[in-house]
Amino acid sequence: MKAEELRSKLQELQELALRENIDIGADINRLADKLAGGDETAWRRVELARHQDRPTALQYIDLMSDRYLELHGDRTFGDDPALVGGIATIGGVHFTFLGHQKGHNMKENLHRNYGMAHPEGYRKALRLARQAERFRRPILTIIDTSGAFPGLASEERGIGEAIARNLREFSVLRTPIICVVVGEGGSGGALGIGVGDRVYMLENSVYSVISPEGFASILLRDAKKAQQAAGLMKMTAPDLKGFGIIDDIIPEPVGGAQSDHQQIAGRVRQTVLAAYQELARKRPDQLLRDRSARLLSLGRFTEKPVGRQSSLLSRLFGGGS
Amino acid sequence: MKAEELRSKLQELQELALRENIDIGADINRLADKLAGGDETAWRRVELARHQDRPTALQYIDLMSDRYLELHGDRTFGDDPALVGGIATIGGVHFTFLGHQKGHNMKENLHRNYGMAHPEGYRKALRLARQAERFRRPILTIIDTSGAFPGLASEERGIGEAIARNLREFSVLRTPIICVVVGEGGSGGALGIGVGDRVYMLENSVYSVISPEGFASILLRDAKKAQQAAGLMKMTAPDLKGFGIIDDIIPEPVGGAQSDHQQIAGRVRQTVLAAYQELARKRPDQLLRDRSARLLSLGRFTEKPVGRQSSLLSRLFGGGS
Amino acid sequence: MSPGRYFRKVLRAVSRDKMKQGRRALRMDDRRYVATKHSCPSCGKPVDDGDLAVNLFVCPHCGHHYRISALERIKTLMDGGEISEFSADVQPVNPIDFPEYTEKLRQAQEKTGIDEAITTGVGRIEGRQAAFALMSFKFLGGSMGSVVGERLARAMLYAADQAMPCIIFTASGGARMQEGIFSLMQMAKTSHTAALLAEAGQPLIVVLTDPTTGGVTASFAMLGDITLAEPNALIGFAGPRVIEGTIRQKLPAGFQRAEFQKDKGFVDAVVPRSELRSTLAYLIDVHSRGGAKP
Amino acid sequence: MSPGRYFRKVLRAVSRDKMKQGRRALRMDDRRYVATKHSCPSCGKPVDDGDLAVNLFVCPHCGHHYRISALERIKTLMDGGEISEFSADVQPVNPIDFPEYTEKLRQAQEKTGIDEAITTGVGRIEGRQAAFALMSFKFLGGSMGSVVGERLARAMLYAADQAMPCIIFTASGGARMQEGIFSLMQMAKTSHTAALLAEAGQPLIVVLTDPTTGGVTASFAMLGDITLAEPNALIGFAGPRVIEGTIRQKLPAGFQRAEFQKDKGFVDAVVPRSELRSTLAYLIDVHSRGGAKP
Ligand SMILES: [Zn+2]
Ligand SMILES: [Zn+2]
Repeated sequence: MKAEELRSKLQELQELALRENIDIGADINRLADKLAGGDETAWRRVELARHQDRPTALQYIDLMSDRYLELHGDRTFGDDPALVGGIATIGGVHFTFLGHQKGHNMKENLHRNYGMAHPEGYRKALRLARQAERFRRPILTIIDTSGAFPGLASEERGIGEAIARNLREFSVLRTPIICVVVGEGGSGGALGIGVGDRVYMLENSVYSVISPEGFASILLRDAKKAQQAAGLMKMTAPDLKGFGIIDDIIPEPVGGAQSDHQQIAGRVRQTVLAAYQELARKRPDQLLRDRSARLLSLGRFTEKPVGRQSSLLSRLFGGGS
Repeated sequence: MKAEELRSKLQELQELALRENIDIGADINRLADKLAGGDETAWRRVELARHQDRPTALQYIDLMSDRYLELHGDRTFGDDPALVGGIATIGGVHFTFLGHQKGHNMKENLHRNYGMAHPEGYRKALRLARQAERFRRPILTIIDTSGAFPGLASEERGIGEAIARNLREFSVLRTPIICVVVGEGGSGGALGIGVGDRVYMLENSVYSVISPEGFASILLRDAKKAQQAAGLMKMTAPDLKGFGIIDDIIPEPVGGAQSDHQQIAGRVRQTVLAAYQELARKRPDQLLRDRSARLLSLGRFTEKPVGRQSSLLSRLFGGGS
Repeated sequence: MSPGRYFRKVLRAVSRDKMKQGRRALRMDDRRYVATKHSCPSCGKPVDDGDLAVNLFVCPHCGHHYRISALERIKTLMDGGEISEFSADVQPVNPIDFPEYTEKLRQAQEKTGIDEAITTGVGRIEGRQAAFALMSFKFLGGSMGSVVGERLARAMLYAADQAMPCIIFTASGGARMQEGIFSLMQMAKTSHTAALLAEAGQPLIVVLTDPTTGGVTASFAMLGDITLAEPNALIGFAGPRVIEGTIRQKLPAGFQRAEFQKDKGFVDAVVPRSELRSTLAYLIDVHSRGGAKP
Repeated sequence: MSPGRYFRKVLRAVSRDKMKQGRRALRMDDRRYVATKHSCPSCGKPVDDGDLAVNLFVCPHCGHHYRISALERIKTLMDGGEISEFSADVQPVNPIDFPEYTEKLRQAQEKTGIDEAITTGVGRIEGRQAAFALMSFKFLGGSMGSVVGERLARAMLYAADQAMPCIIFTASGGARMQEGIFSLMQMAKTSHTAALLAEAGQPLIVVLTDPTTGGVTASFAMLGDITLAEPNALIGFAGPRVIEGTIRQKLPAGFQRAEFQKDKGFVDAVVPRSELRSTLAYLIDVHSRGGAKP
């Protein structure tokens, strides 16, 4: 009850700040988190991440770039509207962009299959990523999917193979790769364009091995316990930052990214360009070595005789996670 | 009439030679050619090249190799039974083999689509060829198709793109490629696994830009003039040897390859191993330079001011064709 | 694809070749366009020949993109309406002694006012330089023989050597059958030079125009790093009639058209003629100096 | 794929690691196989437990390939029925503090007699050496968590460093969800080591066994240079029930089975267990010493 009251006050404050154009969004969101507590916070973010007014991949590209050209097709089977790609010039830098594309309404979502890609989407992504490598363009990926499409055709054409090949190839592409989770980072479908040198999450985005609903139905044996699952899964941006899986969190405007497309696109643009400046300074071998270290360090386990947590990384590069 | 009589005499001679196991096949065939004259010779060879008892690709592999393993699939869409591939150990050398696969009867041909491949066949070939390059296996291709399949699905999945990509990639693969036209070498469908360092034709095989029937219907405006077309097109092994397009002709047993599978497979094996020994001595850069020269030299034209036939090749490598 | 350094020698040799290639400025003789009227082949409405040229050979009523020759393409696409042509000396012979081929070539040259099914040279779009290869369907159906292959090969190698993109406009019914096996082999030759261009780090940009079929589709036409197409262009390996012969039924509407090929994954973008200059200029920019500089 | 030379450092480091990895001989305790009978889960006919082990865990009546654990695989596949195990010290923790996960792990270890869903080591087949990674479906559904990822990564890097093939037998329901985002990230980690193995010129040979689904299918399982499958093995990304939930109808018979996946282009060959040793031995031979010597 008390939480409910506080939240309504916060809502008023947010609206006021929005009207007066005062940027207190991140603070308000943090405050809201504290008031809400674990599961509820996580679930609120799941809902925001899925908000149908959030900017989509192509909107980000349009808002961020001076000019862009969408490129189509996997050169084998088809063109997947759920996973878009092309060339975008952002701050004078030519990027190859890739992104899951959702719609804002039923009609768009039917065309975009709710951002759930088929194998040809991932194969288009790989084609364009290799092209980027060949012409030394950095790659920007915009992640926003509940997962790869789990349908008949998707399986028949090897959705597993398509994602797997991307994971392998992106891990050794000789060009900087910057990934931004802008909404839902769902499972292998998200990771299929999610291997890179820098990974960012928007403040209210989520990233997880399975949807909270799927998690609930399998591990909690009750699909309706999704809210509880969201908390247990540790899928919010602060969770992943804490785990060392992502590099940083991009704060959203008051109320969430949907409330000010221009502003959030500007912040993403700034983050991406800053990351690119950093990565562009590295020689390709160094870039790959660092990416390799990042990937080899993923995972938490123990090595019994030594009695401490350890990973390949610590022995390889002298670092540790 | 006189030709008819002579031919029947020749037939008797051939059968005798076969019974007595005397190898006079090549001589008899040459004699038959001389007696028959242009068009008729060419057409006789078209018929022999299409003979349904000729050994198929997998039969050649089986007869030539100590052990082999067929490998399936393009890792994208499907497995094409009309274009087979795998690993074969021939004379102690591990080859990657590729070949158009026809059947000997209606049932087999339905399964094999009469050796007319779909895009996934060419994509399987490219996958295996790249694997060969990675593991430094030489490649042996066995060409035997009237052409790529001209159907709806084949077009939808980009048969043109599939062949084109093979032409480009095979032209720069860092491993020796040996091609043998064993029956029909039909159009782009044949060429799709026909770019290599050595190209051989069996004595009674043919190789052409289009089938004689297609040629007749388009250029002679009468599909029934296929026999005449076969002569005009200059599609026999001696024609192509004369043009400098192929390296050598592998003589067939008396009556044609179908009359002694063991013998013709032995000759192909011998030719392939000898070619491999030669190519294996070249450093990869030399191999590629020679293949490049071969490809750049294809074509006949004039350069007016100089008043002589010329090609890129002559200016590039000091050679000429 | 890693052919190593062997291709350097190829490029150096072509570079030498360039010195004596006898380049010449090539532009269309505008006098052929007199103000007569005809019916648009798509919508049937009356169109003025003079207006058509001004309108990029696009029907002002229905947007139908007319098939145009290399000369018309040069006029409507290139800065100054001209290119500096090379390989003009490369001329056809009759390699398999095909009956009447020589005569047929002479007639085609007379009728069309161009010398072969392809025209190559260096030109500029919005100030950006590239090597161009422009096919003309009206010259023996845009068929690919030895001259088409050699000119294409030289254009790609020139672009590789001079570090500029190569932009090809396709329009072809397929192989030049009168050149027999030599016409088939041009597929291998042009695909190989596409590999050499890639090795040199320069982009191949292909613009598919109506119609592009046969051996051209199964070689360089499908090897673009970027593949554009004009609206409604027919693009396929087997022609529609051949396929109908195979399947014994009519093809669905739109089959093998540019928009269909985009859906099937083989075309990056369908670009109307009015946006071609701007799109190509952007693509040349994007691929200049090996990519990004902040 | 050309990651350059950066991976040398990785390999050198792993090589050092190998020295202290505490390898141990691992073989199955045969005493568990007492001569009791059960009904074959496929044909229902009575099968003797002892006979089954001798018959490679294939039903003598119907040819049904039983799901087997790493220990049973070692017994039936490897020379001497043993491998020299490495990475045994790598043990699971509870990275996202998931309720009861630690307890669940302990129970699984007790129940199955193996310590994790994967077992790795060096072994021989017909005298040929390779690095092996063998998954056990009965250990928490063969789910991939941090330990599975790390052991796989080390096996592949070891093979790369020691110049031998890496052979993986898959069997998994997918990600170890109790490890949250860490389980997802094992897909990236293992796919990356597959790239490093490829860079080192050593083959990855994958044998898909029943069932292989989820994150394992969307990573190393589909990255074999050679991909074999046991007859009738279920292989897919989404499980059958998930797909049925999506399409709201029953799946066709044979969907996602090994033979289906071969037809769809994702499996090189379906190999019965009785031919596995001979086939793998040939494949190790073929890929030895960087290929052909006349
Ligand atoms: Zn019109
Ligand atoms: Zn049974």
